[in-house]
Amino acid sequence: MSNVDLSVNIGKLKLQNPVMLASGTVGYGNEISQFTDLSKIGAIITKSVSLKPRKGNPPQRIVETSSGMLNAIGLANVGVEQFILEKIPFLREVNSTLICNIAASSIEEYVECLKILDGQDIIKGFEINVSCPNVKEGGLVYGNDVSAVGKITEKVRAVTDKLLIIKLSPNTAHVSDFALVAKKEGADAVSAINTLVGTAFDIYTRKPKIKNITGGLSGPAIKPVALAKVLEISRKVDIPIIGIGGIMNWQDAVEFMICGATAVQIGTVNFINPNAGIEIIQGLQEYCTKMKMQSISELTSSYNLE
Amino acid sequence: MSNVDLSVNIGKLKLQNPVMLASGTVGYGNEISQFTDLSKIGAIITKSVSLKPRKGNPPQRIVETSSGMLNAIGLANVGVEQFILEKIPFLREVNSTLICNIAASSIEEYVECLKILDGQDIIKGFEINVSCPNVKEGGLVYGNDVSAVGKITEKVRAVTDKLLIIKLSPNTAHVSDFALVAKKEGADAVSAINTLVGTAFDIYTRKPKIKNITGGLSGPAIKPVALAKVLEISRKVDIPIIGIGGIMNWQDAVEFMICGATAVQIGTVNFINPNAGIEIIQGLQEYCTKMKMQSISELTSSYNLE
Amino acid sequence: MFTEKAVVQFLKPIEQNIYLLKAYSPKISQNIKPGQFCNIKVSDTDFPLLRRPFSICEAEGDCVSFLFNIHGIGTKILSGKREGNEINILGPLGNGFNISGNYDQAVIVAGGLGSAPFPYLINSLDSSKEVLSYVGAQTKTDLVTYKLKSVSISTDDGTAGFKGNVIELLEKQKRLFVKNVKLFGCGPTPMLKALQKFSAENNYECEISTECAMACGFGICQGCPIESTANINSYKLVCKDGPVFNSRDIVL
Amino acid sequence: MFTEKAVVQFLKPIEQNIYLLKAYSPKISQNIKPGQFCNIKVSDTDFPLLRRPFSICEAEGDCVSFLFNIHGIGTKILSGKREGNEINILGPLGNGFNISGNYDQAVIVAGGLGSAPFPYLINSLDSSKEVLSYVGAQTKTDLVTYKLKSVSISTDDGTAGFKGNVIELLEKQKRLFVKNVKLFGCGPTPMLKALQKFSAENNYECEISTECAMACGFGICQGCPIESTANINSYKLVCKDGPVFNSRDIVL
Ligand SMILES: Cc1cc2nc3c(=O)[nH]c(=O)nc-3n(C[C@H](O)[C@H](O)[C@H](O)COP(=O)(O)OP(=O)(O)OC[C@H]3O[C@@H](n4cnc5c(N)ncnc54)[C@H](O)[C@@H]3O)c2cc1C
Ligand SMILES: Cc1cc2nc3c(=O)[nH]c(=O)nc-3n(C[C@H](O)[C@H](O)[C@H](O)COP(=O)(O)OP(=O)(O)OC[C@H]3O[C@@H](n4cnc5c(N)ncnc54)[C@H](O)[C@@H]3O)c2cc1C
Ligand SMILES: Cc1cc2nc3c(=O)[nH]c(=O)nc-3n(C[C@H](O)[C@H](O)[C@H](O)COP(=O)(O)O)c2cc1C
Ligand SMILES: Cc1cc2nc3c(=O)[nH]c(=O)nc-3n(C[C@H](O)[C@H](O)[C@H](O)COP(=O)(O)O)c2cc1C
Ligand code: FES
Ligand code: FES
Repeated sequence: MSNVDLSVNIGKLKLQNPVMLASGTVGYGNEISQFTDLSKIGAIITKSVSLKPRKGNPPQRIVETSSGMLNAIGLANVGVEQFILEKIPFLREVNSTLICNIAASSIEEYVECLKILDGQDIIKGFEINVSCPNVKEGGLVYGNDVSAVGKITEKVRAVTDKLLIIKLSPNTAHVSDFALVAKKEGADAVSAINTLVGTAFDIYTRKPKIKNITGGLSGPAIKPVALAKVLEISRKVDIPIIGIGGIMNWQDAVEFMICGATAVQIGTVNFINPNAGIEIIQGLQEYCTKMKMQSISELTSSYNLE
Repeated sequence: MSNVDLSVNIGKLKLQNPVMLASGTVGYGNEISQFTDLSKIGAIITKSVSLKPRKGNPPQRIVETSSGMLNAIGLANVGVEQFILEKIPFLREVNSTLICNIAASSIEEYVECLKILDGQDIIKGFEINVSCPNVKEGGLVYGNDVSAVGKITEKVRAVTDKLLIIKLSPNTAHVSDFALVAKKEGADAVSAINTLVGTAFDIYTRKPKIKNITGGLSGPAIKPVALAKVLEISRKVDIPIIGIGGIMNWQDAVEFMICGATAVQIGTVNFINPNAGIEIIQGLQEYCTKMKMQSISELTSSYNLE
Repeated sequence: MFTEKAVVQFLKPIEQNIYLLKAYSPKISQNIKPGQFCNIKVSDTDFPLLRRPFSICEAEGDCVSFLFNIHGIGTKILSGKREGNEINILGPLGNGFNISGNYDQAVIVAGGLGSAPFPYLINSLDSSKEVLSYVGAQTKTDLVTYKLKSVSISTDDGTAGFKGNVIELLEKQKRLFVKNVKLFGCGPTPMLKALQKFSAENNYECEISTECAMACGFGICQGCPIESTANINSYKLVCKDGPVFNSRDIVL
Repeated sequence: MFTEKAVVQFLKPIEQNIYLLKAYSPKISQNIKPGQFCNIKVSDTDFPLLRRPFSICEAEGDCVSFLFNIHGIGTKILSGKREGNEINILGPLGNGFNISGNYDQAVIVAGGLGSAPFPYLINSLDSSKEVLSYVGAQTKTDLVTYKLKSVSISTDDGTAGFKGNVIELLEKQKRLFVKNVKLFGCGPTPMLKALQKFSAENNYECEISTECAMACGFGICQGCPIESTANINSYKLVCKDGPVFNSRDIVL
């Protein structure tokens, strides 16, 4: 055993390590727990939960692209009530830090969801999804509008003292403007990035390959874009950043931390290697040992731009 | 020989086929002409030319990513004067349709360049690069600002009657706003997309892999994003679109045309297969024959969204 | 469910363009049931990114076999594997066929590569059950009858067997079916739809194995919804609740 | 310049981790000169996306050979090629060594895999010229002396030959050099810098082969700039104006 300190602090929450499983790529923990030891993961972010159950988009929902994939799940989820009844009991057993991701079609709905969930002691924080590209209402309509993101942050901040993370969209010109307003309105951290809007068409039927027409692009294809967004926020705004986008291995995780991330989330890779989180944590540990670092938090924003 | 009509019209310019070679990926034609028959290509777009010569960015300028590459060439070019003296004579010999791409750091510089070049009969049109992510002045500063793009379009339109194409940046929330203003101010067409801002870091030195820190992402990784931008413009603005981004083969070209492109440009693929343009033209011809199309222009915006 | 690095034992073409791949994968082999599937990573790079789902075709001792054709890049890469190469297999996945129960006759209905799951199914049935196999394809060269029993054939173009689709063939032959027959179907969606209708009209027990694009294969991405008859307010997942469903339970 | 689908004749390790790949590529073989290079597509998918540049190591009859080590994913895939596999080669690229001229002694200076271009160079020299080879590496197992002549060795850690770097070794041995010697260098940039200084101080003719990241390899992407001494207002391109330069002409 090495004695590198892998723990990181995001706002008032201390995580045992900086590797989280991203919203929508880990369900509510039960299936993936057959492949990986969730108690060793930094944190689990739930699939976006909304006030009422959502059926989600009709098939086809996913399509592979070069080193990436498009998805338009459409925030299919069981709704807050069922979430509490059916999903929380298992997540309690898992003994991992739980962060609940919230999606909504109106500011009121965000607030309502948070009020219902805030009393759940197992939920250690909230990630507010203002950036889903795959639903008509809410989602990107908010994610592209600085004042809407400010308003949402302000209102949800008022109803919870728990860790509050705003999940930012990459489909904007200046992601740092959104990070800045989130900080101003009291968010503890931002996560970046959600998926990029993309599409794919069948050249014989001329129909979109995804029923929703467009979907969100994730996976290694988007890593350079995600890294640039994290670096932009890091250089302009003083707020903890959770880096997301195309992380496949520990090297990618290190790259995000160097560019400014305090912690990272892994998404698409879970589909391919459901034990990736644990492998990344091991890799980070070995890297820190090799680089003679006491604590992994030294990595954050340690970029050398000369 | 089949009798499919591959020709397309962009504004008042008729191209023998819809396949163009993208700016910055074909130099000024001489090197690539050893691998491919440029006279058979729809059009060649020159590397961005600026008023004065530019040395470009110091090395390292490029780095490979998953199914993509980052570049930060920094608009290295010989300047308009040398361009006319040294490059135009060869381009004249090639007997291909020539479109000159212009980059500048101020509106005056765009206008100045166009004035100098407009008299060159071999130049059949101009593509205005308002979207280069790799230079400090001009480039994205304009590309992200709807009113600046409107102003530039207005001013350059005033000095040329030739085909005027505005090349749009994908690094914005709503690319169609930019297409709309370009149309309003008299552009004949828009091309979409230029590269996405991205970066990559060395995890041992913690330095950016590209000296310029960020670069522009191109190649198949960005195809889904580029397609979605073309589709967005096509659904919202009535202007000819030239589709660009990650096209590797004729199937990709067809996909762009279905999503709204009148013609396409190929960039990164030229580095890997310098004869790709000709192969794509052949593929388009066979596709049209198979699909019993008289004219390839039937493909444009033929998407079936039900 | 496991991920297992499996060593390829052999890859051989069993028909023009159709391959059988056998790999050493003891954990999966010992736990997998007919109708379940595996999600295979065909390369160890980011390209192609996602795993590819394949039905279990045979599970013998410590080895599993898959039957596939070249469809796109993933199956092309897979078809280039040689003895000794490694592939990463994730499985067993999904719910397989319910082979126990009170029926005397098992009727296999397969379209094209839909034959893939049936060698293992047939092998797993208790010997008292009679097996009849109906295999359809567009044309003769697409027929896959590998290790099926009592095979009747149909082709759309009439190049082999009955001219027409496999459900039309079933219709003509249903006089051979005993009362407590059970149908097991796998193939393209239009075939499955017709089979669903056929079994409903004749009141036959019928299980069908469905297909759709998948990312994870085990329930975490929600990428594989299928409409269920029981609840119109939520989808079932092909990978987790299927791929085999009772034909009454889903809307195709 | 051509693109040629070349069939691999063999791939063999010549040292631990160092491979020689020979491919049938008649057009390129018959047109390539020592010091030129080829840009090789190691897979026929989008991954890895770009070609990989390799110096010509030997050109015999209709075949070309390349010497390489496993660096990252591209060279790893290349090292998995077998007889009969196809690779796509683009070449000949760049300017090679100027081997004609009035010198009596050719001194090869190679660091690590910098030895790659020299078998072909040595083979192409007219026989009147004496050849001395100086090969350096960090440690013994990194030394590459394949088909070099009159080899002297240095290692940084002293595990073989002179302990120190190869330029320090040159310095000690320069008494062996005739007056109209010509140096040919290839290796890591720090070595080339030291060689540049050494040849300037001693007023030796010296050509060096440089390396940098490349996209196209033939002058269309502007991805491979190198500072020249002649004109500070523009860069030269490693792929087109190099990779071999007179050591006086560039700033490393
Ligand atoms: C439960 C299940 C069992 C299957 N069993 C078999 C089998 O035993 N033998 C066999 O040959 N095929 C089987 N398939 C289909 C097989 O998964 C596809 O043929 C394969 O994924 C195609 O991959 P590709 O890279 O060659 O094609 P591409 O077209 O390049 O694939 C691109 C993407 O589309 C997906 N895709 C393409 N076609 C299908 C399809 N028909 N079903 C699901 N995803 C698809 C791929 O997974 C990939 O993400 C099964 C599919 C499922 C869902
Ligand atoms: C003119 C020239 C001649 C060369 N000759 C040889 C040779 O004979 N034998 C040999 O083993 N190597 C040679 N190299 C280096 C060789 O090109 C790299 O080792 C190879 O590209 C690494 O690819 P990879 O995918 O294994 O590594 P990765 O690190 O995965 O490659 C990632 C990217 O970086 C680029 N890259 C990485 N290292 C280098 C490098 N040192 N130089 C240029 N690009 C690099 C790759 O081309 C690729 O785009 C030469 C390079 C040049 C420019
Ligand atoms: C299938 C799928 C479903 C997703 N669902 C959600 C979601 O419900 N809420 C959310 O905030 N992000 C969602 N995301 C986005 C991911 O959390 C993550 O931001 C994105 O995939 C980029 O990371 P990656 O490249 O590692 O996958 C989803 C992503 C995928 C691929
Ligand atoms: C090396 C390189 C240099 C480029 N230089 C220019 C340029 O000078 N002007 C310009 O408008 N676009 C430039 N581009 C952008 C391309 O024209 C094109 O928009 C982009 O690469 C996306 O297409 P692709 O994915 O087919 O490469 C450059 C792209 C690359 C890769
Ligand atoms: S494929 Fe991921 S949930 Fe079914
Ligand atoms: S590598 Fe493209 S110009 Fe040199």
